[in-house]
Amino acid sequence: MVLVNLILILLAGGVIAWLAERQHPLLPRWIALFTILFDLGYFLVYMSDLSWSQIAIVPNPSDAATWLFHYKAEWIPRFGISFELAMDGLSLLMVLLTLVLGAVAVSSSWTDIKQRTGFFEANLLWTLAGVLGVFLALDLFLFFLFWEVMLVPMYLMIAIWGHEGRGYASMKFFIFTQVSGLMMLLAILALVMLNHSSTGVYSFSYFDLLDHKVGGDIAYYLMLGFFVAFLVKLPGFPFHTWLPDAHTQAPTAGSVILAGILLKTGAYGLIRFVVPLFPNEALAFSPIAMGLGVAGIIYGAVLALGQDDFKRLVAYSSVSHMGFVLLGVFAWNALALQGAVMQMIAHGFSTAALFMIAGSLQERMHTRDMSKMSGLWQNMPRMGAVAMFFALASLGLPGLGNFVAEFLVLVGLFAVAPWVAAVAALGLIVAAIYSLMMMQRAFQGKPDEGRRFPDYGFREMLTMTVMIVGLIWLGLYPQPVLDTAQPVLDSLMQMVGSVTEPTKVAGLMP
Amino acid sequence: MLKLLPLIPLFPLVSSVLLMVTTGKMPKRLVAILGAGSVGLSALTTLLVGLAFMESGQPHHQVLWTWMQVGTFSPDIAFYLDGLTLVMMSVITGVGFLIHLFSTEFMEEDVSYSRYFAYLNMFVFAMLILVMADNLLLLYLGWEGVGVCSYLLVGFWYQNPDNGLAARKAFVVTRVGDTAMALGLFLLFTELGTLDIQPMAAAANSQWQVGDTLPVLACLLLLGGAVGKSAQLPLHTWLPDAMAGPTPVSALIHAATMVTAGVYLIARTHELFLLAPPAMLAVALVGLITSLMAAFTALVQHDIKRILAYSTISQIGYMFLALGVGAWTAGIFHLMTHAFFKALLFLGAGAVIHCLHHEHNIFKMGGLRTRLPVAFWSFLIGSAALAALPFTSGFFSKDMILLQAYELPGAGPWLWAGGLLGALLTAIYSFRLVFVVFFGEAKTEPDRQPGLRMAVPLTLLCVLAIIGGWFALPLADVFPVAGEHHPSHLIEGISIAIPLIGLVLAYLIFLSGQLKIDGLVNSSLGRTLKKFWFSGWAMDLLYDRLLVRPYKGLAYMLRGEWVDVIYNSIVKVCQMLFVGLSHTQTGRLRWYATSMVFGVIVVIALLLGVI
Amino acid sequence: MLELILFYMAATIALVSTILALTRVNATHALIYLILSLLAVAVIFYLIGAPFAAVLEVVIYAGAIMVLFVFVIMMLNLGEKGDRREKKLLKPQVWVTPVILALILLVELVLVLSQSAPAETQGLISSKQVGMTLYGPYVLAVEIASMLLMAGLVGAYHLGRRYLEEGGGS
Amino acid sequence: MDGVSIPLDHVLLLSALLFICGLLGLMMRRNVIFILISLEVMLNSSAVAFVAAGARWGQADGQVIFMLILAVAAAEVAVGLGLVIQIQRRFKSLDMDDADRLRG
Repeated sequence: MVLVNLILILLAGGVIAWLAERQHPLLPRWIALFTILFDLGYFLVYMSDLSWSQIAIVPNPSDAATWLFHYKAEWIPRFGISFELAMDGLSLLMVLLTLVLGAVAVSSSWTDIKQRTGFFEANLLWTLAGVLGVFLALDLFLFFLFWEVMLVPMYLMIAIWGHEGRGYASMKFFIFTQVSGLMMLLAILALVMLNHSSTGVYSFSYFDLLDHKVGGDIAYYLMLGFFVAFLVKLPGFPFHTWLPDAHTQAPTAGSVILAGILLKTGAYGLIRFVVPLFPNEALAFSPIAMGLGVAGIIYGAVLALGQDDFKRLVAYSSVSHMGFVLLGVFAWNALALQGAVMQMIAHGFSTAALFMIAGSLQERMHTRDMSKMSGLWQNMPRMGAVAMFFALASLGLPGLGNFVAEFLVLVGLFAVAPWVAAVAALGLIVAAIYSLMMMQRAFQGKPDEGRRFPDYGFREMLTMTVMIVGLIWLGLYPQPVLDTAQPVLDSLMQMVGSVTEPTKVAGLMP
Repeated sequence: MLKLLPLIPLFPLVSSVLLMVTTGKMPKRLVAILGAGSVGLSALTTLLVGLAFMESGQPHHQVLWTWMQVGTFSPDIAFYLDGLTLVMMSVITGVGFLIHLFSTEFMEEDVSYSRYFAYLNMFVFAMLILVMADNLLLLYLGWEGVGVCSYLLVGFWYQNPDNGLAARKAFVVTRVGDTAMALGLFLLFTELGTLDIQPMAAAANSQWQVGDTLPVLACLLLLGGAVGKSAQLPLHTWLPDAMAGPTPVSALIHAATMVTAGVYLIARTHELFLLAPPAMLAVALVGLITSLMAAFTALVQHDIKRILAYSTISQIGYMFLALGVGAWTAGIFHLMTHAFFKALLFLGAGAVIHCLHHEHNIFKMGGLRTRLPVAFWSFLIGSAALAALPFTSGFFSKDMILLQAYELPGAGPWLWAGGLLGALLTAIYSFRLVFVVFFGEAKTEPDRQPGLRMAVPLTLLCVLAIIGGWFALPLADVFPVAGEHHPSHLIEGISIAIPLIGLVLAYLIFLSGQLKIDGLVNSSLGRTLKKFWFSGWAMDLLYDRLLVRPYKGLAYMLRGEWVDVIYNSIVKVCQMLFVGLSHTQTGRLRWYATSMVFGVIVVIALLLGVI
Repeated sequence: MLELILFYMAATIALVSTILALTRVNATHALIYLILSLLAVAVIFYLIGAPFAAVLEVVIYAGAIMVLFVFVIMMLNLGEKGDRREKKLLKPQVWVTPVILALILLVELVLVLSQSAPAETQGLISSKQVGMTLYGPYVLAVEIASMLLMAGLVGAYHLGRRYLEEGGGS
Repeated sequence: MDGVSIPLDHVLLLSALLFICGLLGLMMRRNVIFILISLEVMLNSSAVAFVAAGARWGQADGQVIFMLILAVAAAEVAVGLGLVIQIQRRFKSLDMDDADRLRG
């Protein structure tokens, strides 16, 4: 019931925030913040009952009792659809990330939303609820439902409170996600039908579907259906083009949630569904997936350098970073998988912070165009220092979370496909180029003496401090995170262990 | 006492964080005390730890915590102390402290005083981590950390975009090397299963034979990292530009410590390199070629700091040469003496620049011998050591390198000869600097004299630059013992004579003017060569044309996102279909009726076909 | 035999008068031909054994519905001008496509018809039978038809009322 | 009166011919009154087919459907003529091509 409450609290908070706008336009943001923090507190209280030994149990994917939390209620029994939520180490990390970044997102749009504040916060909370649902749902029908639930409020956030080109951006975002979501729905339905024809019962349950794996050519196409949906969300090359537009036009909180959390649902889906449900097919597909990952890393980095728009630059850097996740998942290696999980979390922090900086600049200067900025450090040293920190995090400075992630991915990948790893490592160089270029263009150079902007205040510094401390912690002592994810990944490795004999990966070896 | 080891990097870290958090609100006096004092404390602690280490004689290993552990991959945050580490730590904290002290006066008038010390302390911290690291991953942390601090300090005066460019160049070029090194780390971990340096060396010795391909590959990748950080060919182009930073920074980072990290890395992993003779040869050749190229370039530069920068590249080339021929101790020895005299030279240059309205061009200086005596004596002693005049510290270390290079079977004499040419050039350009700047007629008047906080470090470094050659380094347990060498007196004599010849040549050309080289210089070949050398052998141009511009062009070309063309064309097709189909909606009843009839005909025809 | 002759005559009249009705310029003339066609169809109904249908055809179709047409045409008061205009619209090029299509359709229909086994109409179906069927299995259809008529009534009233309120035709 | 002698095919053929006449009228005429007349012809022709089919099987269903067709025709004419009046008022013409507001 904990898991259901986690989602319900956010949904209810959204409704209350919406209604509260009538009392006072500034009330909703307090309600939103309170709701998220309450949700976080509620979750932590329940989590504190868990011991490390409990977390360390390798969850058996087909035995719900080995999961940390599990909740199941009948929904549409005729078609085997149930309201089934469960949590293991991976989803635990994702839920924590969602709630923390949710609070950060509320803080990041503290002042810049002036119209229809109640509805805005409501959409924000509903998106978070949808994301939580995605991270927790283990019924494929329910998963798809939440997949859509998180999409619509996000669309509204971009379409209503976005910047100048919001119509195009929000529509593009919606269509990309929707079309890919439909492919996933088709794949889900086909999977259930195949399962029905072999076992005689309809079931959308993850556990049932895991037990009866589909084989043959059809499985490959089903895998592709899932893969495309998650790749679009990730976003992976060449389905990333919605991201720069959506990010650029979204309000700050929207960007934070989009970059920090929503993208992770794609990565989560890959780990949770694509690989366990279709291990053989995913393995056969992994050279292509790795190719897409590397292409994303390099392509995103090259395009990031070419941008004038601060937010677009950060958006392309996201494309580049998420390429590492794709590599990590498809490297079929425990180290690389851990790296992918780390990257999901670290990237959530670093990119969210960069988007917040972009938002602050937009709020102060009313432009995101870096050719109109120069020497902002002079006026806003605190913001400059914070930006420098996150730029360094984004280029993978050792000691910060992103480095741990990228290093683990690459070191794991190197054992499998050294040449792919070598090309992907070029991403480290090009990341340095665009990150530093961003700092140069916005914060360094000749300051414009005529204009003065307020530096970061207490609220902003507090939010940023949370993220900075988080990244340093991830960079220097990532062990708790690794330990939490380890059992899940172990079980994943066991699951695919039967198919990853060295001979099959031989094509990738030198 | 050895347990105090973690305190050494902790002092500068704490100081740096404090300075960052207070964001310039601290009074300058306190900043100076905190900034320089923390490094001073580190130096003292190093002394204590060093004494304790000398007593025990055993390498000391200290684990703080496990950094991350995934399967067998479990690097620790752990320190390793042996003779090599101790030498490096002493140089970093000792020279570092002197330079911090110098900076407190040099940077007095800067508005970002506390930011400067925050960065500088952070650098000391990162550098200490680099040398103290027990495993290559932690070393990599320090490695990148010093790179970032170097970036921040080169671009310290960020208002000038040129400084920003230099800083970015420094970071990106070294990052190229770093990435090669990261690949080396991947390879080593994949093959040997650990990144802890000592077990790794043991594993390498048991798994690999001399002459195997893998160690060569791994060593070449590590060498890639080393040439990046240590500004060797082909990644040396960032160092001259990095002189855009404050002069004490150049002294600390770009002369004494960070740029020698590559030397340290190779020395630290020497057991791997011993398994890979081709890689060793590559190290030696890179060192020699770099050293000669940089020396030629230094001959024709105008900017006082650029001359010193090229000289640094050249001297590190010597260290690489030493490592390449297996003269590990000599290489580290030269690293240390170089740290002393090059820091001295840079600080001397800093003093000159400081007192001369930030003038960098040596041909606008002159006659400063009497006007800035402290700077003059620093420069004189520093140049003497740099040129390896007998009985200075540089003489001992360079002599050792050249002799051991000569001993190398096969290519030895050639390497030695190249080294001698380099030594000659070194003597010429270093005394060219001294003669042009401090002798002759005055062109610019100094507006002040260096104060006490500048003079004291200079004096101390002068002393070190002279007596540094008599230090005995505790490296015997670290490196394999070099064979006894018995150089002939002729070889030794030539080694001593060459710098003196260079000194005399420089005197004749630049001071007395008795040796006329105008004709040579002004000939078309001379001019071309001068231009070529002045541009640093046109390497910048080459990279600009070959890499920078194509990459920028690519980014600019792609910025419009060509992938979107695919999706836009889908949209276009839909729109075309829409427009086309909307034409069928004529609003005419007859047209609709006719189309319906047509449809009925088709349907019936189909049915008939089926029936 | 007589029935057969009568049938072919009636069929010919129905066809010819329909064609004439559809090619007239004057609406009133067309209506007269249409009524003639309907009457001929009524004869056919009678001949194939559906006297009740024949009666309804005469009374409701030819009687009520056609009268409605006539009223409206009179109300619109089209006159000579309308005829001239109508004539212009019947140009040959308007004919070509529809005629071709219609011919193809006809061929198809004939093909379809030719595929069914030959059969003949049989026996008389009394009005009682019709009534029993109508209010037996088809009672629901009757209800629906009544609703349809109601809707038609309301619709016609609505459309016509606005016309009357606004002061009649041109 | 024994209707045995009339072949069903011929009645159906008549129905088809009438239907096609109606269709031609629909396709060729622009005058809305003639369009309505064409519709009547088509409805009538289908009624013929129904009645004939009913007669073929000796069932009353054909005539029942005929009556339903009558009802439809009546309703259609009522509304259709109402529309004719509106069209005349609005466009001052009975030409359907003038009422092409539905054009895409």
